[in-house]
Amino acid sequence: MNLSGDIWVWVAAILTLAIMSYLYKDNPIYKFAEYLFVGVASGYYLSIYYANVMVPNLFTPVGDGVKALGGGVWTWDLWRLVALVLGLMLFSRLIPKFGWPSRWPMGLLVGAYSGLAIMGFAQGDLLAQLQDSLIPIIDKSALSAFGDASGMTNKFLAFLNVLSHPILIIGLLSTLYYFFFSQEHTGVSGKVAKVGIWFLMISFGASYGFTVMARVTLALDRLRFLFGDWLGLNIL
Amino acid sequence: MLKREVPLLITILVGWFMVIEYFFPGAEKWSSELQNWAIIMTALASVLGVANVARINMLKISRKQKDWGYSVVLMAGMILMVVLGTLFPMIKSIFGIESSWTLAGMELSGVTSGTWFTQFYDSMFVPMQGTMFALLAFYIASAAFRSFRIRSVDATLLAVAAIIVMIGRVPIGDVMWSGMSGLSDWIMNVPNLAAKRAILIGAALGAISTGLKVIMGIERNFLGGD
Amino acid sequence: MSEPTKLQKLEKIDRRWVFLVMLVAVSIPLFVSVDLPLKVTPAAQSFYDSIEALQPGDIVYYAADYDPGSKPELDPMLMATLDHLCRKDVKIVSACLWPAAPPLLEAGLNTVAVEKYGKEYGVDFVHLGFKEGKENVMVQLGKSFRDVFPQDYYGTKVEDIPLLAQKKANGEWMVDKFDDVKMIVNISAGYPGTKEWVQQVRSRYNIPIISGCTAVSAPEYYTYLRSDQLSGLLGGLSGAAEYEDLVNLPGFGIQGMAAQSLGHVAIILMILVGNILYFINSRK
Amino acid sequence: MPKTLHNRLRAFWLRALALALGGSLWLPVLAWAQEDSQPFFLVERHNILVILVVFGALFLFCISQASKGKRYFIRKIAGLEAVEEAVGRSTEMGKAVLYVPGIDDVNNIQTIYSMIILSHVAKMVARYETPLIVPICRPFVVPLAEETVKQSYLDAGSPDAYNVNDIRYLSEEQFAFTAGVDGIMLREKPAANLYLGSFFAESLILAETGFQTGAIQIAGTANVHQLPFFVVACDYTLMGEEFFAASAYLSDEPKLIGTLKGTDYMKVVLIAVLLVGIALETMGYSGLTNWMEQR
Repeated sequence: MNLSGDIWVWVAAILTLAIMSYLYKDNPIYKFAEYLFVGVASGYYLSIYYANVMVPNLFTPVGDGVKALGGGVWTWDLWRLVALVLGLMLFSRLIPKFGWPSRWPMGLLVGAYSGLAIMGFAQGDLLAQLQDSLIPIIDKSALSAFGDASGMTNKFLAFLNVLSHPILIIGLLSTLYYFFFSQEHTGVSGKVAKVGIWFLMISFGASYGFTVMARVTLALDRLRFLFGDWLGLNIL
Repeated sequence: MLKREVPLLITILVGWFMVIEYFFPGAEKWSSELQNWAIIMTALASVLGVANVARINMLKISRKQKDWGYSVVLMAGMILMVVLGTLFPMIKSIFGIESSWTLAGMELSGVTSGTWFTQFYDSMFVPMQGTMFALLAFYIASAAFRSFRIRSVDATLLAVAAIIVMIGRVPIGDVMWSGMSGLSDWIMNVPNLAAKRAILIGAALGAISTGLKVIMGIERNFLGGD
Repeated sequence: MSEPTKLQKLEKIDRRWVFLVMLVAVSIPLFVSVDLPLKVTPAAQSFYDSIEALQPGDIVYYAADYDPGSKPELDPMLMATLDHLCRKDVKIVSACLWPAAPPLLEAGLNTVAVEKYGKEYGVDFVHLGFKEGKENVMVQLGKSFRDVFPQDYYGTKVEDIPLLAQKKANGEWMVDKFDDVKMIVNISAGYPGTKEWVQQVRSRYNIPIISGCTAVSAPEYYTYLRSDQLSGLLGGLSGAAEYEDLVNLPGFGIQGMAAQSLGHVAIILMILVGNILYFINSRK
Repeated sequence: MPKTLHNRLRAFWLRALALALGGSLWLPVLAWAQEDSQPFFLVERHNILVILVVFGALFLFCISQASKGKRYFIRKIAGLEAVEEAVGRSTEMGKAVLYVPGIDDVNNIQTIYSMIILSHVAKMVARYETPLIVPICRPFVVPLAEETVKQSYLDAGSPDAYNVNDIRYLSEEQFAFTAGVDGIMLREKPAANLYLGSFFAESLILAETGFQTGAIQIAGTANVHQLPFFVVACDYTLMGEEFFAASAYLSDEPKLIGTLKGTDYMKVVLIAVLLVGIALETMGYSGLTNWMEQR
């Protein structure tokens, strides 16, 4: 064991333990850390917005524009002032009963993001995914790969690949049908919807597995920090 | 008029402009300026969020509400970071100060590496946010043990897929059976993909219709009541 | 109601005991060396191939969109990709759409580009910092980098950064939009991230994108990989490990795989034991 | 129909769409006209335009039909029956109903839709005089939830049953909010937990605690990545679009029903395109696939 001598490692370790103490139960030490975190994070965000957005995209261009205006030239830079005024109107939301000026900038932002979202979803998800789903039922390359595969395991996996195209098509159509609300799920329609649910469940299982992976990684990292960086234990 | 029609008109005009710009390259110069505005305004909206946190906690402190002591901690953390990251750089740029202000070998003003600001980020922000999300590993374990109940065919499919993927994505899977990673990869690429694609297409239709409603002025909930 | 049996009590056990079991399961492999073979999946292979196909002098746009909450998953990818890019002598224009990302990116660039490869800031790589605006910024970057980022992370004007200040014969900037770069490398923890890059930029500016993402978002991105909207995908720590193996740089990804394996096994056992108890108890 | 701004707008868009449909016939002419010059319109992107126009036409048509009073059929969503059952059981047991409308702000459409279901639930509990608890994560959602619940109690004829303390603002911080809701579940032991809205990592913590208290749990969210956790620990889950459909089903708003119907018709179109395209590909023709290529 080789305890760290770095004061900053100690700060980080104590805060880590403070947050972890919540696993035992909610307690004042956890609460202290939690509020400290929100405070530090808020201050951090504000500073980054100032340094990385306000200064380069607003103050500097407007400053340049004002200088140019002093020389008698109107530049595009000064149009940024409109953004500033609209942006400040957002703050009217903080005053109860006098929130309406914030609707102007909200309108602009919602409009801009809606317009972008329409195009993004239409080209990126709708059309592209549709196009990629137009596949032949029989995948010839998978068939020949199945013929070439040797050994039980490889043969099995190659066989699964032969089934890929039909399963993809059935899965896609039945799941799409499950989310079709104009028909009661009875009889044949109910059976198709049921197949759709099965596909949904498998995909949720896949997501579950991946989420477990993500969370375990995060825990692992904190343990490595505590055991390795702080306590100085001999870990891998 | 100012409260309803103008914001609606702004939404409709800006929204359509962003759509049209995709097809008509001539609109590019104008849309650029609009997007620059949006960047500044979104940043200000985020500042509004921070201001709101500050406001709520200041109220809590001044009214000595329950747990106001923690609000003092929160405000102290926030002010510390704002002074280092915003106030000092502001003072420097207003008075044109070029020299560095150091304390214990680290720069006091600014947000880049080698500053006190980044040191606090590294030893407070990083471990605390990291640990908060790390707690989820433990919750997922207890959820797996105490509430993951395989009561139906549906739940069985979910559980089997989850288990294959969990084993197949880490090296131990192939140690157990050499086809495990291949099988989990197949699940990801075929049945999982089929369902995810259907969800994606459905969600895209939903998002497009919501967007169209907004820029056609049919959906106005986001503007709030009267 | 009758007194609960031992098994019934076990099923409703205080969750802190489960936490403890999990803690032990993930800790053991940190102290005991286990060597497990690693198999590379096609998704990670295509990620590697995409970078491998770049030529010295090519430029990539490097989008680091994450925060400390997913640092353990994505930092290994950041380190390994930067290393691979520097090794290939590819020039890097990097920026972030998540406010908490710039210091993480900066640390990666300093460790890999500067200290390991001796690359020069402003010539071989540049860190443009953070910009708010999400999809807006993505679309705008396709038209002009300098319009969105008039200054870099350090406050230097882009005109004073050699990599971005060169002009072509016809007076246009050499490096100013997605047309001028070969590929977008995205390290993504959620929104805005890979999904939005694909939706807004992939076909609008016809540029290939590769993504290293958190395991939570990976299952959805397999659809983009299949439709060629992504040219490569690393999902979570196991994706990082595979890539580390490909570029021959064992790091946290590979080291973590043993503990990761045991963590997964622990969760699976909990699901199984929980259900067996439930099954037995509900029969009584 | 009254000449409100709303109605005039809709009439305008309908006409504009008709014009766009007709106008797209001129695309080849446009392509020929601008062959050598700087393009005015990017003709190669017309495939996206066609899809958008078809979709827009379908759902505008449905909205305008619905607002003229046409009753569209929407299948009964199984999750909604489960909600009624859960509220019923709470009443029998004399325990509260817990309704969590997600942790996102008002700008998330899921939060707005959640309010529609909340209003439905509030009307039910008002009738039975069952206590209702609504924990809230975002300050701006508080007035929205208060209005919704108050109005529902009024509509149900028992405005006195409304209690301001039912709507509880807990914390804006994700995990602090989660801890707060957990506390409510453990202390007040509601018999029905409804999680309907936009949820993130807290989903599994909430669902697990609720499972342990033995409550009936119903969840609904369009955040697909959280669905696995709800599915395994809840008695019923409204998955993705089902959540939106459920709120459209409950609301009498032609806007919502029309949208749902338009989306449904678009799905028929898409399934047809898929079937045709797959058949063509199987026979070795790639014309349709190539038309969808994006540039």
